Amino acid sequence: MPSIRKPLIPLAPLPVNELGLTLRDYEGGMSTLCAGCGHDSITAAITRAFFELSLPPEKIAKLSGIGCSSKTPTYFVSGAHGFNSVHGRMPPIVTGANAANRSSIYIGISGDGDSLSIGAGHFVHAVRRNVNMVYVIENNGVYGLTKGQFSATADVGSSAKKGAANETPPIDPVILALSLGATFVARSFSGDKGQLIPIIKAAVEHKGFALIDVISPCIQFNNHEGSTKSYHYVREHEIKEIDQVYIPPSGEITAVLPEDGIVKVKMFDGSTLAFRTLPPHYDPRDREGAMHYVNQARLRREIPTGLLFIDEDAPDVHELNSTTDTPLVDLPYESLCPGSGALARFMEGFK
Amino acid sequence: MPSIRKPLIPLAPLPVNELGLTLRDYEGGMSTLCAGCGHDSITAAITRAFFELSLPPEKIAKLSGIGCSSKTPTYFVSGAHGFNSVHGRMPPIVTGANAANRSSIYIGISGDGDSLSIGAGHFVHAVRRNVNMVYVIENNGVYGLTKGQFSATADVGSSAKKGAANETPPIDPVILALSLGATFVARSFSGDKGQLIPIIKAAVEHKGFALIDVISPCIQFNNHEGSTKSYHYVREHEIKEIDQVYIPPSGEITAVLPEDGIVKVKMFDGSTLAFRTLPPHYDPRDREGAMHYVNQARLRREIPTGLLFIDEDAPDVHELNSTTDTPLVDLPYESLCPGSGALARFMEGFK
Amino acid sequence: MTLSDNLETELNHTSRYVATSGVNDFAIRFANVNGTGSASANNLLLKSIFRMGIPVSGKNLFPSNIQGLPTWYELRVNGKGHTARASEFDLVVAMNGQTYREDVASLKSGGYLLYDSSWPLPKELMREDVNILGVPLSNLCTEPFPGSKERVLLRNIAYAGAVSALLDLDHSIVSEMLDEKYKKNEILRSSNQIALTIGYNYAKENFECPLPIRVAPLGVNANKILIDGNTTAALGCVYAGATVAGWYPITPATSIAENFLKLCERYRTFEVTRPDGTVEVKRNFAVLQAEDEIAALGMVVGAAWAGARSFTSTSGPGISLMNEIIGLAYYTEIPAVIINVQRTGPSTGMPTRVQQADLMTCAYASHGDTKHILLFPADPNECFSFAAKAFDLAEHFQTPVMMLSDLDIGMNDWVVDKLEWDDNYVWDRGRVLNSEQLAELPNFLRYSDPDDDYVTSRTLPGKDSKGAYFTRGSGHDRFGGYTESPEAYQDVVDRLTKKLQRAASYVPEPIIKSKPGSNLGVITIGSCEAAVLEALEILDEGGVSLDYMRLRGFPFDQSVRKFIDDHENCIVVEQNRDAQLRSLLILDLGVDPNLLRSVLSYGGFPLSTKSVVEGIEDLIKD
Amino acid sequence: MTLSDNLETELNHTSRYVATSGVNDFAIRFANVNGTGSASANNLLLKSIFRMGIPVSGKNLFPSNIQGLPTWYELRVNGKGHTARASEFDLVVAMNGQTYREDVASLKSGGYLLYDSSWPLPKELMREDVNILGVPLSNLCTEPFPGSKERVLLRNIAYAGAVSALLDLDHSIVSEMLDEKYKKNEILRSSNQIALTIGYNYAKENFECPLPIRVAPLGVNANKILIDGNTTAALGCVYAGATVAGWYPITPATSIAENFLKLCERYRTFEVTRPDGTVEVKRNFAVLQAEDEIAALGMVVGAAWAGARSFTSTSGPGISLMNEIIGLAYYTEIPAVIINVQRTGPSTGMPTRVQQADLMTCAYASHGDTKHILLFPADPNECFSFAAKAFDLAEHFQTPVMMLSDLDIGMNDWVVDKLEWDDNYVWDRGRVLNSEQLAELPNFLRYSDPDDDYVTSRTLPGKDSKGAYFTRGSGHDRFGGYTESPEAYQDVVDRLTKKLQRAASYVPEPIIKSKPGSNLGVITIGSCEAAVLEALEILDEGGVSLDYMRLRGFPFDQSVRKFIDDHENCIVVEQNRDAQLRSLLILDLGVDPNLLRSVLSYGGFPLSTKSVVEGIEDLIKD
Ligand SMILES: Cc1ncc(C[n+]2csc(CCOP(=O)(O)OP(=O)(O)O)c2C)c(N)n1
Ligand SMILES: Cc1ncc(C[n+]2csc(CCOP(=O)(O)OP(=O)(O)O)c2C)c(N)n1
Ligand code: SF4
Ligand code: SF4
Ligand SMILES: [Mg+2]
Ligand SMILES: [Mg+2]
Repeated sequence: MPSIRKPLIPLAPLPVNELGLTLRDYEGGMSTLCAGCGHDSITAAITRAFFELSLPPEKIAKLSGIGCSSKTPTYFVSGAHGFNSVHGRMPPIVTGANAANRSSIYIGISGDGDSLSIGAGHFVHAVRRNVNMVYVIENNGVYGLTKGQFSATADVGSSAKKGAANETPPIDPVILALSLGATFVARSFSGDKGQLIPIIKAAVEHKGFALIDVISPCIQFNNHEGSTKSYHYVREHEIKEIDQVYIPPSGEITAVLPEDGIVKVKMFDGSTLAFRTLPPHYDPRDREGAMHYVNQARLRREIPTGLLFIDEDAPDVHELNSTTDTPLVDLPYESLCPGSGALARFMEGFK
Repeated sequence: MPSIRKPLIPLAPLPVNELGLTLRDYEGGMSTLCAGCGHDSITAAITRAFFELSLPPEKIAKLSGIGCSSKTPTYFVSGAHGFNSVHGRMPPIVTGANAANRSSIYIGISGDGDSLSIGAGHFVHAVRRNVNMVYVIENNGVYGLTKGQFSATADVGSSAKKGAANETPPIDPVILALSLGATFVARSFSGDKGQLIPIIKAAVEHKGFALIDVISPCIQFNNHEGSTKSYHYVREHEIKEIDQVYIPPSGEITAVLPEDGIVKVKMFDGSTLAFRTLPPHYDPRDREGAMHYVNQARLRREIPTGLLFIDEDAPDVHELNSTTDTPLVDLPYESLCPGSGALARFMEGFK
Repeated sequence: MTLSDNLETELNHTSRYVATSGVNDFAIRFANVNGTGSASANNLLLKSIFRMGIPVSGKNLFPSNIQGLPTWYELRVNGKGHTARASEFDLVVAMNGQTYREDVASLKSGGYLLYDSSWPLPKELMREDVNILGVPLSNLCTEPFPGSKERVLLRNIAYAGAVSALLDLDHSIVSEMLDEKYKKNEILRSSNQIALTIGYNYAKENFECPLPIRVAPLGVNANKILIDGNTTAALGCVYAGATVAGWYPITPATSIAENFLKLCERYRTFEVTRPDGTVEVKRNFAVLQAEDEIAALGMVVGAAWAGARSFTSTSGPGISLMNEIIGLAYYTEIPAVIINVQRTGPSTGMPTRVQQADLMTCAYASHGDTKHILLFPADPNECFSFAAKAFDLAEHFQTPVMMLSDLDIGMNDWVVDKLEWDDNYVWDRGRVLNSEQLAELPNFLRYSDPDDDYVTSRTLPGKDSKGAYFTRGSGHDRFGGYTESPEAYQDVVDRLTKKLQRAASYVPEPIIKSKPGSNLGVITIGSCEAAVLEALEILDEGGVSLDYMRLRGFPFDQSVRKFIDDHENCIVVEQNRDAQLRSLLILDLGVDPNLLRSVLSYGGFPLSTKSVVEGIEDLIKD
Repeated sequence: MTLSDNLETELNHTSRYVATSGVNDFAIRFANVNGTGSASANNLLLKSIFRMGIPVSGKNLFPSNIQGLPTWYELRVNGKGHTARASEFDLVVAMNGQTYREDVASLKSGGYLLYDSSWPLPKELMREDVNILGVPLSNLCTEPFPGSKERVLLRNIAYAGAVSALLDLDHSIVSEMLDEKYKKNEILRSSNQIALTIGYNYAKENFECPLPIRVAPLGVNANKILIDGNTTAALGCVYAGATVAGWYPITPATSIAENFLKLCERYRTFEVTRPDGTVEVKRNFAVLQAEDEIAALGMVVGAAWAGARSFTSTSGPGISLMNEIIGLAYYTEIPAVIINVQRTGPSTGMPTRVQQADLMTCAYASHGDTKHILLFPADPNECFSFAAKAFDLAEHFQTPVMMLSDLDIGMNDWVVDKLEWDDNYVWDRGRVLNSEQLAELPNFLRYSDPDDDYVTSRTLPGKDSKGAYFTRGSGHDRFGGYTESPEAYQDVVDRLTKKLQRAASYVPEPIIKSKPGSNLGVITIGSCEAAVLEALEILDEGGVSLDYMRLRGFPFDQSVRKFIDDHENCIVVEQNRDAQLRSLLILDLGVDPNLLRSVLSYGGFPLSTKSVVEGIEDLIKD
C-alpha cells in the first residue's frame, strides 16, 4: 500500500473479483518508503494484478531480502504469509519453501543490490534451477536503504547524487538471465502500470522462474540529473516496443490488439499471452534474438520494455526433481517413515 | 609438475629462456593428483607458457580456491608466491592483492565448482571489475575433491559415474563471461597443449580479466561413457575452429599462419595476437557474434575452442580506479600519512 | 593443585594402556597408498571379525586427496569391547614405501611386520625386535592377474588372505563375504576369491598359523551392526520424516546427504503412469544440492518456514558460512536441523581428520546475542536417534538444532547395537495452528501467548489467511509487528533466553557412571567415549577411581551441574585445543573454572586410550 | 550474596541520577519525523552549545528507514561533563504526531513542552505538571517560505531559533554557524537565517527568556572537537597508512569507508599530465566496494598478503559472513583489520540502534579453535588512535585484529579531545623480510624461528624468489609445507595459542580509577563509559564507593586479573543480553563466575546513567 492514506470509508461499493474480494483485500500495511519512491508503484501494480487474477491471499507467499525494495512485501496482501529474510538470500529461501509446498504462489521481491551483488550467486542458481516463482528486481541502480552507493546495475557515466560518476560496467539482469537460460524474462518501468500489471499476471502463470526487472527510480538518492535510473531518463529512453496482453484461461480477451505483429503464447494453466511487438519480426521465443535486441538498444541508450523472452516448455524445478504432486508439507508421516520392519531389513545389510 | 617422476639428472643441457632459466625453474612440487588428471596437463601448459614468456618467477602470484584444480598452483613455479585460499573466494583475494601490488602477474586457478557454484557471485564481479589477471577454470563438470557430485557445468544428460543423469541446465562460463562484458574469453582443452600454451601467453599479456575455460577431464569421477567432459567426448566434439599464435613484443613470429582468415590484435604491451579463424568471417572482437557462435555450436553438440573474444581497449581495474602506477605496497609511509599539521587543520572543521 | 595428590603413589607406570596382545586382543595397522583399493581388503577383514562375533573397530586415517598419498587403516580387536584407537600395533602390514619408517616404528616390540617380499626387505623396515613376515604379494599376483590395474587392487585382497590365515579368521566367512559383495559380477568374484586364496595359502604354507595374536569366535555381536554414523544420521532424518534437504558437498559430511538421497529413492518413491502410458517415478522428498552452504541453510529455513521437516549437513567451513542464517532462524524462531560432522580446523585445516572444535562456534553461532541447542552423539547408534530427536526439538522449540557428529563417528564403521524404531512414535511438530485452531482465536499473534517452554504458536504459509503474519529478521514485537522500541524488542529476546533454558531439560540426559566414594569426575563428549571408558578402567586397575559423565546435549541440565558439584574436581576430556566443552560448562552452568581441568587431544587422529590415561595421570600427578 | 549488603542502608533513594536541572544542566528531546531535515536544526544547537565551551552530547535515535518514521534527537548539556544519555527531559520539542504520547511522557515534572501551535494543542500532549510553550511554527513559516518542501525544512530551523532564545544561546554563534554552513549558497543561507530569526524573535516576544534551564558560556572546549567515531576511525586508517579498503555498505559502518575515500581523495591524490597534455588524477589508494562482506574481507586479506595495510568496516551481519575468512587469516597468519561498528542483533535486528553484542562472536570468530585480538574504543578519540593501533597489532602479530566500535560512538557527535598525531610515529610492519635479509638466510621457512612474541617472519609476493612460499588454509607445518601429521599440525596451532597470549600485553591497557578502600569494582567497556562514570559519582555521593576499570583490549592482560583479584566482587556493565564481556573475562582469565555480576542494557538506545545506577543498586541490595 503506497504511503498516501486512503479515505477510511469508501464512497461507493468496491468492485470484487472472482473470489468476491476487493482490491483492499490485496493491500498490505502502510508503506514507510519515501513518498514518490518507484517501489510503491510496483507494490500497487502487484496489488492490482493479484486482485485481477483472483489469487486466494493464503496461497500467496511473498518473500524478500533486505533493502527498501525488500520491505515492500509488507505493503501488499496482508492476508498472505511474508518473509523479509536477510540480504541477498531470498532465492534459496524461496527455493526451499517451494520445495516444501509447491501449491503456493511464490513472489520474491528484491533490489539490484540484493540480487546482483551479495545475492548474485543465488540469483544465478535460482534461474538455473527454474524455481517456480515470480522474481521482481526493483531496480534503481543504487543502494537505497544504505543511502546511495552505486549498485551493480548503475550505468557507466551515471552520476551519484554527490556527483561522482560510475565507471564500472553494469550487470544487466535481463542479459544475465537470458544467458543463463531463464525461461521468462521481462523488463518494465515502475511508472508504467499499464504494462507492468499484465506482465506480473503472466509471470504468475508462468511455470518456472519469471524474472521481471522493473526500473524503479529512487527519488531520494538516484533521481537527479545524470542518473540513468531517474524518472526523467527512463521516460525519455524507454521504448515500449514489446507490449502484451494477458488473456486468462477463460479466454475472454479484455483488450483488443491490432492484429499486426501479434504473437500468442499458451501458458501452462491454459491462459494465453498475446504480444504485440512493434518490430514486426520480434520473436519472444528466440533467446539470442532477445539478447541481441536488448544489447543493440543499450548501445542506442534505449531501454526496451515488455516481456522479452518466454519458454513455456522447459521443465521447472519440480519436473527436474520429479517431486510428487502433493505438497511435501501435506504428506502424512506414515508416507514418510518406512517403519520398524523396513529398518530391521535394512539392518541386515550391516551384519 | 605432473605426477610422473622425471629422471634426476637431465641427459642434455636444458634450453634456457631470456632470463637464463630452464623449464625446470618453472616447475613446482610433485603433483598429488590422480595420474591422468586433466589438471596436470594444464599445469604443464602453464609451466611451459611462463617459461617461454620468460616471466620472472618472483613476479608471478598464483592463487586458488579449494578443489583438485585449486591444488595445482603448488605444482608450478616454486619460485612464485602462492595462496591456496578458501572455496570460491579466490577472485576477491586476487582483487585485493592486485590492488596492493599491480606489478605482479596474477594467475588464479579455479574449478567449475569453485567458480560457478560457491564462487559464482565473486566470479561475476571480478569480470565486471576487469581485474587484471589470468583466470583459469579447470572445468571437469564435477566436484573432484569431494568425489563426484555434478557441478554447475555438467551438461544436461551427462551421467554421473554411478549412472544418474544430470537434469539441470549447465552454466557455460564462456557465455556467462561474455554476457558480463568480459574482455578476454577463451576456451581450450587440457589435452591440447598446442592450443593452450599460446592462449595462456596471450592471457598473461592481456590487460584486464582473461578467462580461460579449459575442459579438463576428471579421470576418477567423470571420464566414463555418458560424461560430456570425458577425454573421449571432448576429442570427438571439439572444434578448433579458432586458433591463434602469440607473437611477442619483439615481433618475432615463431609460427607461420596461412594468410587466409587472419586477425591480428595488438596487445597492451606491444605484443601481437594473430588468429587464424576457420570460419573466415569470425570476428574475435564481436561479443555478440562470439556468443552466437558458441551457442550455435552447443546446439550441434560441438565445443569450439580458441580465443573467442578479446577487447583490448576496455579500462582495467586500475584505470577504473585511477590507481597510481607505483604499486601501493611500495609507497613510503611519508606519502601516505598527511602528518600532524594536516590533522590540526582538519580538526578545525570540527570546532 | 587440589587433584588428589595422594593418589600418585598408587599409580603403576608400566604401559597399561597397551592392551596385552593375544587372543581377541590386538591391533593391526595397514599402511596403504590411497586410491589403490585397499579399503575393500581392510573392510573385508573388519567385517569378517565382526561376523565372528568379536568386538572390533576400524579407523580409516585417510588424506585429503583422491589418489597417491599415504593412508592408514587401523583395526583393533578386543574381546572386552574396548575399541578405541590403539596407538601401538601388534601387526603392521606395510604396503607404502613413503611411510615405512613411521609404520615400522608403530609396531610393538615382539610384533609382526608383513611386507611385500617380491622385492628385498627395504632397509627402512628393518627392526631387530619384531617378527618379519615376507609375502611376495606382487609376484604371487603376477600370473593370475595380468592387468596391472587389476593386480594393484588384488594384491590387497591377497594380503587380506594372508592376514586372515595368520589371525585364524574363519575362512568360510571371509570367502562368503566376497561372494556376497560380488554376487552381481562373476569375474570380480572369482578373481577376488583367487587373490584371497593365494594369500591365505601362502601364509598357511610359510608361517606358523595362527599367530599368538589371533581371533577366537565370540557370540557378542548378535544384536549388533557394523555401520558408520553418516548412514545412520541419514536414516534418522528419513525416519523423522524430513522431506527437504539442502546441502553442499564437504568432507566428512557429504555422505549424509548422499545417503539420505539413496534412502529416499528406496523408501519414498513411487511410480505413476502418465496419460500417454509412460511411467514416471515420483518422489516424496526433495534433495537440493545448493550452490553453497549459505544457500543450503537458506533452503532449509525456507522449507521449515513452509512447514517441512528439513535439514542440512556440513562441516566447519560450512558452519562459518551459515552463521548469518543461523541467527535469522534463531530470531525468527524457525526450526532448522544442522548436522555438523566435525573435522580438523581452523580454516580448511585437515579436512579428513577429526576434531571436536566447533562446540563454541555452534553454541553461540551468529552475531548478536544467540544460543543454540546442540546434540552430541557418541556413535552411529546415537546419530540415528539424535538425528530424529533433532527434528522434534527444532520444531518443538522453533529454533535451530545442531547435531555435532565428527569424522570418526561419521565415516568409520562402528560396532553398535542394532537401530530400533518405535512404530508408535509421534512426531512433535510443535505449536503449529491449523485452521480449526485459528478459527477459535480472535486473531493470530505470532510471538504472543507463550507456553511453559516459552514457545509461541506459529502458522504455515499456504494454509489460512487468518494465520498470515510477517516473518522478519529485523526487530519485532510479541505480535510479530516491526518494532524499534526497546521494551518491545527486549520482551521477545528475553523470552528466547528462557526458551533456550527450558531446552536443557529436553536434550538427552548425560550418561553417568559413578562408583561410590570417588571424588574425581571425568566429563567427556561424543567420540571420546570409548577411549575414556577404557582409560578409566585402566586407571581403576591402577587404583585411581574416577566417575564418568558423557554429555549428550546443550544447554546443560541441572544433572550436569549436580555431577560437578558432587565432585571435588572434574577433568574434561575433549578433542580440541581450546577446551571448548569446558568453556561451555563454565559459561552455561557458572562453574568455577578452577574446578574443571582439561585433557585435550587435537592432532586429528581419533582419540587413543593412551593419550587419555597419560593426560589424566599428568593432571593427578601435578 | 556477598555484595556488600551492609551498604544498602547508606543508599539515598531519591532520583539522584536525574541531574537537577538548571544552568548548564539539562536535557532536551527533539521528536521528529525522519527525512524532514531536522538533523541540521538539531545539529546547529549542539554545535552552538559546544562553541560556547559547554560540555554537551547529542544522541540521534533514528529508524531503519529513509523517510517518514519517528526519529529523536537527545541533547544533553552538563557543565560537569556528564554527557551520557539522559532518560528524562527538561524540554521536549514535539514535532511528530505519531509519538506525542511517549514524548510528553519523557518530560520531567515541571519541564517544558514546545509544540507547533499553528494548530490547537493535541490532547495527547496535555500534561498538567509541565509548562507548555506553543510556537506557531508552520504559520510563522507560511509567508516567508511559500514552497511546501522548503517550509518543512525551515520549520525546524525556526524551532532551533526559538530554543536558542529559550536557552540563552549566543545568537551570534548560532547565526555565524548558518553563515558558515551555507557560505556557498546565498539563497539557502538567507532563508535559514530568516527562519532562525523568526523562531528566535517569537520566543523572545512571547516567553520569559531565558528559561531556568539555560546555558552559560564556559571555556572547557578549547582543546576539544565535536566529531563522530566513524570519521575518526577513517582518519586513523589514513594516518596508519592503510592503502586498500574492501567494504560493503551496512549501517552503521558505511560512513567509515565513505570517509576513508573522501579523506584519501583529499590527502592521497595527485595530478599527472598525460602525453597528450590532459591531466589525470592518480590515487595512492584503492577503495573497493565489494559485492558482499565475504569479498570485502577477501580483498583485505589478499591485499595484506601482498603487503598493503588494508581494512574493512562492517557490522554484525557482515561479521557473520566473514567468519570463514577470519579463520583463514588467523591460521595463515595474515594481518587484517576489521572495524565492527556494532548494532542491535541478532539477525538484522534493529540496524540503527546500538548494542555491544558481538564480543563473543568476534573473540572466537570462525570454526575450529581460534581467538582474535579485539580493541574496544570508548569514544571518537580512541577510534582514531585504536584504528591506527589495529594495523600495528595486525602486522606485528600477523593476525586479524577487530576494533569493536558501536553505533553510538560511530554515528553520534561527541565532544572529545582534539586528535593528535606524533610525526615520529614509525609503523610496525612486523617481521617482513626484504631481499637483503633473505640473502643472509640459508633458506626461508615461513612458520619457523618464532620471536619472543611467537611471531615468525613472512615475505611478500612480487619481491624475491627466495622468499617464495605457499600460503594455505589447510594443514601446514612450521616450514609452510602441507601436512596431515598430528605433531606438525599441533606445533603450529600451539604457537598460535602462545602468540595470542602475548598480544594481551600489547593491547591498550585498561583505564582504572580506584579509590582507597573500595572492595567493589565496576568493569565496563566502550561507549558505556560516560554513563558508568556518572553513575559511580552518584553512587559515591550516596555513600557507595566503587572502583572502575574500563577494558580496552582483548586478550586481557594481567592488570585486568589483578583488578578483579583486588576486589571482593565486580560488577560488569555492558550493552548486551548475554553478559558477553563477563563471559570473556571468565574464559580468558579463568575468573570464578560468582565473582562477576552483571548490569545489562540491550534495548538499543545508548546507555543511560539511570539504568546503571539502578542496576548496581539492585545488585547491591540483593
Ligand atoms: C549482510 C548484510 N550486509 C549489508 C546490509 C546492509 N544493507 C541493507 S539494504 C542494502 C542494499 C540495498 O540495496 P538494494 O537491494 O538495491 O535495495 P534498495 O534499497 O535500493 O531498494 C544493504 C547493503 C545488510 N542488511 N546485510
Ligand atoms: C566452504 C566449503 N564448502 C565445501 C568445501 C568442500 N569442497 C572442497 S573442493 C569442493 C569442490 C571442488 O570442485 P571443483 O571446484 O570443480 O574442483 P575439482 O576438484 O573438480 O577440480 C568442495 C565442495 C570446502 N572446502 N569449503
Ligand atoms: S531511499 Fe530510494 S529506494 Fe528507498 S524508499 Fe526512498 S526513494 Fe525508495
Ligand atoms: S579426482 Fe578427478 S579432478 Fe581430482 S585429481 Fe583425480 S582426476 Fe583430477
Ligand atoms: Mg537498489
Ligand atoms: Mg570440477
